[in-house]
Amino acid sequence: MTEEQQNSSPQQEESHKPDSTMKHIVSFAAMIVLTVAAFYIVMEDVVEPNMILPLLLFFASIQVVLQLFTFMHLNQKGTAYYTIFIFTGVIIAVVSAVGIILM
Amino acid sequence: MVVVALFLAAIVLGGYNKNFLERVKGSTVWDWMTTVDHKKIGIMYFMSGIVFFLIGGLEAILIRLQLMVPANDLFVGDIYNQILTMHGTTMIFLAAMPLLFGLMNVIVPLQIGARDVAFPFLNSLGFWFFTAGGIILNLSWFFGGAPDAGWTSYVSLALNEYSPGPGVDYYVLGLQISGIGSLISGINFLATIINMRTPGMTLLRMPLFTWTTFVASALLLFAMPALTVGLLLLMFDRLFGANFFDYTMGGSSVLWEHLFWIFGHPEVYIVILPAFGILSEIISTFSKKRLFGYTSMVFATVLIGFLGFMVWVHHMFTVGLGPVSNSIFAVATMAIGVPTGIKVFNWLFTMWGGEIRFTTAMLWAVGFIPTFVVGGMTGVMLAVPPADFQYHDSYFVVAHFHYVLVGGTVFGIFAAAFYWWPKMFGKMLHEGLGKFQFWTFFIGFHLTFFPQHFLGLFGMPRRVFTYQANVGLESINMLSTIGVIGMTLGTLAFGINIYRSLFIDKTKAPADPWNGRTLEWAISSPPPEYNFAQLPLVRGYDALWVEKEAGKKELTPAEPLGSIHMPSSSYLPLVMAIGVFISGMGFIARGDYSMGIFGLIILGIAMFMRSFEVDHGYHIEPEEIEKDKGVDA
Amino acid sequence: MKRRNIWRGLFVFALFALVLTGCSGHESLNVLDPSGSAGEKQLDLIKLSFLIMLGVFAVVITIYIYVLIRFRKRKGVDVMPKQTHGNTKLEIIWTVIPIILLGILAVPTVTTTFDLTKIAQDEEVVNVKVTGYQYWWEFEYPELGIKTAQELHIPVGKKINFEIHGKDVLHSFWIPALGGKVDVIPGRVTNVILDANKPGDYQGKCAELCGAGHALMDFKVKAHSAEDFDKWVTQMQAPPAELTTDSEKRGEEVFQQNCLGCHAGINQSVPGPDLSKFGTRDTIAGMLKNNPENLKKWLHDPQAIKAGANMPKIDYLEEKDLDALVDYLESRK
Amino acid sequence: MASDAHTNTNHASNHLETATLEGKNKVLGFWLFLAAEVVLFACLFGTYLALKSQTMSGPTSMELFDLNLVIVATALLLTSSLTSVFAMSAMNQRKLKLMQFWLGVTVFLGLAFLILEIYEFVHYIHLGHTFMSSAFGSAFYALVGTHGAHVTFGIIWISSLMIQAQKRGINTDTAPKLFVSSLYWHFIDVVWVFIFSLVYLLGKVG
Ligand code: HEA
Ligand code: HEA
Ligand SMILES: [Cu+2]
Repeated sequence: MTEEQQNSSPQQEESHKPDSTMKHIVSFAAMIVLTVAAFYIVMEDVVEPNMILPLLLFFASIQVVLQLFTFMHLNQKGTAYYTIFIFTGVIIAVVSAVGIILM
Repeated sequence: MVVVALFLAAIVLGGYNKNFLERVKGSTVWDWMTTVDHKKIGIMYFMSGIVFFLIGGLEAILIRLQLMVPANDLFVGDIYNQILTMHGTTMIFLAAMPLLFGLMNVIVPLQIGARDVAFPFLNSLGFWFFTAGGIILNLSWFFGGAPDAGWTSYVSLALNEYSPGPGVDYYVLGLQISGIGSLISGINFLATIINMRTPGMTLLRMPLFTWTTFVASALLLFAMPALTVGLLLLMFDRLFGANFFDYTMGGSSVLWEHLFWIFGHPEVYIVILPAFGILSEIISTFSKKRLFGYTSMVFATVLIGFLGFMVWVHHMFTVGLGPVSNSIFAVATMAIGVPTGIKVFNWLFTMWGGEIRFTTAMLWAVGFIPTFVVGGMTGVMLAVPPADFQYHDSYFVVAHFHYVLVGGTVFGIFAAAFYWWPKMFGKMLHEGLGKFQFWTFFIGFHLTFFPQHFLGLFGMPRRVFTYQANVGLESINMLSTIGVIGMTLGTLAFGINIYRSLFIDKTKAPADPWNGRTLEWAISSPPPEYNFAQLPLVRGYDALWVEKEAGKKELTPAEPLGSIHMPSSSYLPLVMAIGVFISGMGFIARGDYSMGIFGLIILGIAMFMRSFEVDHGYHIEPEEIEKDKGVDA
Repeated sequence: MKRRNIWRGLFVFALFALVLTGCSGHESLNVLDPSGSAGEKQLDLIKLSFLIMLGVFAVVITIYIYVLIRFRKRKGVDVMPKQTHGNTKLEIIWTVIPIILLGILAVPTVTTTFDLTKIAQDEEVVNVKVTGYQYWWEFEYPELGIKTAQELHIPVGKKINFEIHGKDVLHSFWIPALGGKVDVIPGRVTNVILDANKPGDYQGKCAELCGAGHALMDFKVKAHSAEDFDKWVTQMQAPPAELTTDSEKRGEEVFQQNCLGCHAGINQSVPGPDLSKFGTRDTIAGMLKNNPENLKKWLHDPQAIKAGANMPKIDYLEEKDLDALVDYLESRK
Repeated sequence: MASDAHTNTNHASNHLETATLEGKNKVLGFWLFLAAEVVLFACLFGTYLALKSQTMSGPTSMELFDLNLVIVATALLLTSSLTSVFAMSAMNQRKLKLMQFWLGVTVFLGLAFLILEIYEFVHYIHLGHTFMSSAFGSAFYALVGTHGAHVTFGIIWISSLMIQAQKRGINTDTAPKLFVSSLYWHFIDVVWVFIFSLVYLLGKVG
């Protein structure tokens, strides 16, 4: 096919070498930490109430990025289209959801 | 449906045997119903679109008849509301969209030099889902009454309490099912355009129709889910006692408006963008000139698509969301005028310095430009919130959207029909009849809808079945109804034209009747099932024109002649569609929903069968291809 | 080609010009001939946006006509046009000019959008609570203790602050001659500020599809001079007129037996309009001229007059009782 | 694109799922589908957040939600996301048994999550928080229930793919299916992250 990105050359397998397993575990650990942090700020009442929502959204967003780029392999070559479409979707989703909630 | 009926009939008559099965499998009907060939699916989309256009048009005629004179009592109250709801719903979802999908299906793979679409099976599934949904919607006339809450189906009017009949259930389930079909088609087009282009067909060499299909499909992808959610919630409210929209239980009717318009506004661009693409192709071809400002056209298309998601609140200016929201969305809406303007001027300057041939296709394109511009202008006027407080839900809006929907989308579709008919059917449409159709429809159109601007400004709300005498509305309404005669004549001429071309005219269309510029004109009309014997190598924008300028007769192949892999046809999409059809009707019938669940089980089984099926398709060998070529030459 | 397009251009222009000067359309519901300040502001924007659009359209149509005439294929001549790619300068021009034009439109748009929601501090306002029902309107003047239906009375020159409530489905409150509309949304309160600058009768409409009777959900707006308005207020505030004839007395009984369930007028939750001053109204159900004959017709079969109306048919009364009921209602002043 | 497209088992490539054009199409198509799902869930989230205070006379989110339960559910689903990645690694190393093992663990964790969710729903219904009790109830079950339906579908899907893989092995036909099912599973996890953040945690702070 014509598109450069689609021709993922056979030799970029970082994600499946043993050290990529390591990477997965590290990012998993990060997700656990973020999750725990989210629960912590809510259950333990350590931050100002109006900071909770922004923080929750922040933690969740990092988790999403981790999932997308490590577990779902968007960090690899040949995924430009996936990334473009997912993030366009995210922008539209955010605009729509915020619209619905605020109005 | 026909096949199922045939089966049943055969069983009843005791004639069910192997022989019969063989005969059915060999029949043309079976061939079409199980086909995964994008060209055949395209033709089926197009033809069902025409049928639904006639039904929607008939409903329009009834609307205009009722409104011809004040205090008319032809269709009063609920009946009128049913007609108007079905008119809008049918025209948008069952006429405009499938007509465009049909064209996209046939043409886009050819334009990008592909043998097939990315998901032939899903393509067929999308078509049959759409058909199932369309049939469900129209069955409402015969079983319990059509939906009557407008094509926007605003709650709480659409809730059980105020629409107790099954009408709105038909709307909810019919649209849900055909909507899933559209979403599937959208994904198919996107994947096809991304993955299936022939060597050399880079993104910035794609014809504009392909580009607009791409962007429109992306809009489908992101807009359809909002409708899906809206319809799901409405179904929960109506069938399962949920309270999303019932304010006495904390629900909100504004929520429905948001969900509907988050879908609804992109939807109008879904139906206009492909028309823009069609226009770009036709104007360029019949001006014998390269499209002016190709890159900015592409850019404008993408921008319109993106902005399309940021403006939905302009349908809700009168909801009282406050001046801040209204202002933001007003400015965003106006902004869309800029990329659209870029398109209009690029068309004009494509013709500038060209050699314009007024074929029927070109006439439609030429008629499109001023008509659509008027519609766009009234659009910008509507985008001014204080002024919209006056226009909203008046006939001014009706005039606006018919100028863009009929003057834009429908004119574009007619243009495309004349332009691509030879490629789709291997026959030509009659130019004289076509010109007759153009002039009657064009004049009738303006006569009908231009005066409606004034109806609105003189205080006539839309969706009313009657109006008062002596307040200055009679003569305008009469004029508006008279115009429909023109459109009816034109449509009838089109019907005759189709009949003539398919059943009477025996001459075959040449491969390239219009001195075309893009790849679809490089192969025979209609194309063989594998499209291209050898995938072409594309060496520039207007791929065929580039070769013509280089003095070549044929495209440069990008691969040696070899055996071609084809997907095998499948009856499963049809079975799945029958499953959802039964399910939809079951839920509409309410009761214990056993039929609804039964339908879903059919769907589930078919999905399993598909998942476990090992389908390697089949191959067409070079010898056969050579033979085809021989016949054609 | 040529002739038609020129003619169409002219036609468009002539018609719009005609209309903008307010030559046609009925004054009681003409958006182009407003009788209130909100409507005037809105008309200004309509005119401004229309003029800008007309300018753009003129440019487009000029190029269009020129191109179609100048570059059409001539018989026997076969030229190969130059395959131009584009022209950056031109493309910038037709990107920038529309942006500027839209800017010119956007500024007054935004200011007016905010203006329309404002009332000056020292301005005297009349508050009216509007409630939309399938398919009729209720108007309540909380400060004046008046409640009426189908007919809205307002004083000329004062801002009227409408507070709009809904009980069943969406409606939209629209008085074309006074200004733009606002939706009636059950569960939310919406607002619109209008005024009339000259006395007269205007038409009100429901502008949001609300069911079978939507087309007939009209109401009347009567703008009075200050004195006339005060007169009307006094009349409305006065206790109902005495019953004078026997027939009226009998009518009251009939009313109490048959109609009170819905038309109690006091109880909020009942679905019918308040009829305690029915005799003062110009219209029945907002659409029929108010006279005994029409009233009988209405009572006999409301749905024949207003499709989908929720009032039951009062066709079971004896002729005498019906007449009495009509007498009673018409005497409610 | 010619005949070799679907039979080509390019052993040099470890990316079995995109080794053929069909595979590439499938993965691309599935990403597109996920992009649509993003908007779908956004609308459900919007609906929920717009209606969450409309509890009528029923219990509020503050009174209802039990965070300990949510912690367990979250742990289950997050872990299953990891095991699903392991399964894909195994697949790309052509280790059928290992892959089946990890897929099995994934399905098992998914099932456990589902059971927990059903338990939670039953509990709420006893407290008077039902689909029909208020707009809040409707919106809550619509959002969390749609997620639950996705989990259910994922479990069925992955299980049936395990059967296929057992029968036919790992090849260019089964690999793309397995791969997209794992994408789906990760997506479900992503949605859950927002559910526990915006529904449960936010529901606790009011
Ligand atoms: C094909 C369908 C289609 C298209 C393309 C459009 C295009 C536009 N529409 Fe329209 N619209 C509808 C279909 C469509 N609409 C429908 C169906 C409804 C009613 C739904 C219902 O309620 O039932 C509706 C309703 C509608 C409303 C709500 C009215 C109301 O209910 O109160 C508004 C308000 O802003 C609006 C605005 C616009 C604008 C600004 C554009 C713009 O995209 C137009 C852009 C085009 C131009 C501006 C012309 C060309 C440009 C130039 C020549 C350059 C120079 C221009 C400038 C300087 C401005 N539309
Ligand atoms: C693509 C979309 C589309 C198209 C093409 C049309 C086409 C037409 N529409 Fe449409 N219309 C809508 C979309 C469309 N409309 C929508 C969305 C609404 C809003 C609905 C709502 O408010 O909810 C609407 C509403 C609407 C109204 C307002 C109703 C109201 O508010 O009360 C009117 C009134 O004049 C009208 C008229 C027409 C006419 C005369 C045509 C003509 O152009 C039609 C021309 C076609 C024909 C004349 C067909 C000819 C038929 C035959 C030749 C024979 C048929 C025979 C058989 C079936 C066997 N339409
Ligand atoms: Cu819009």
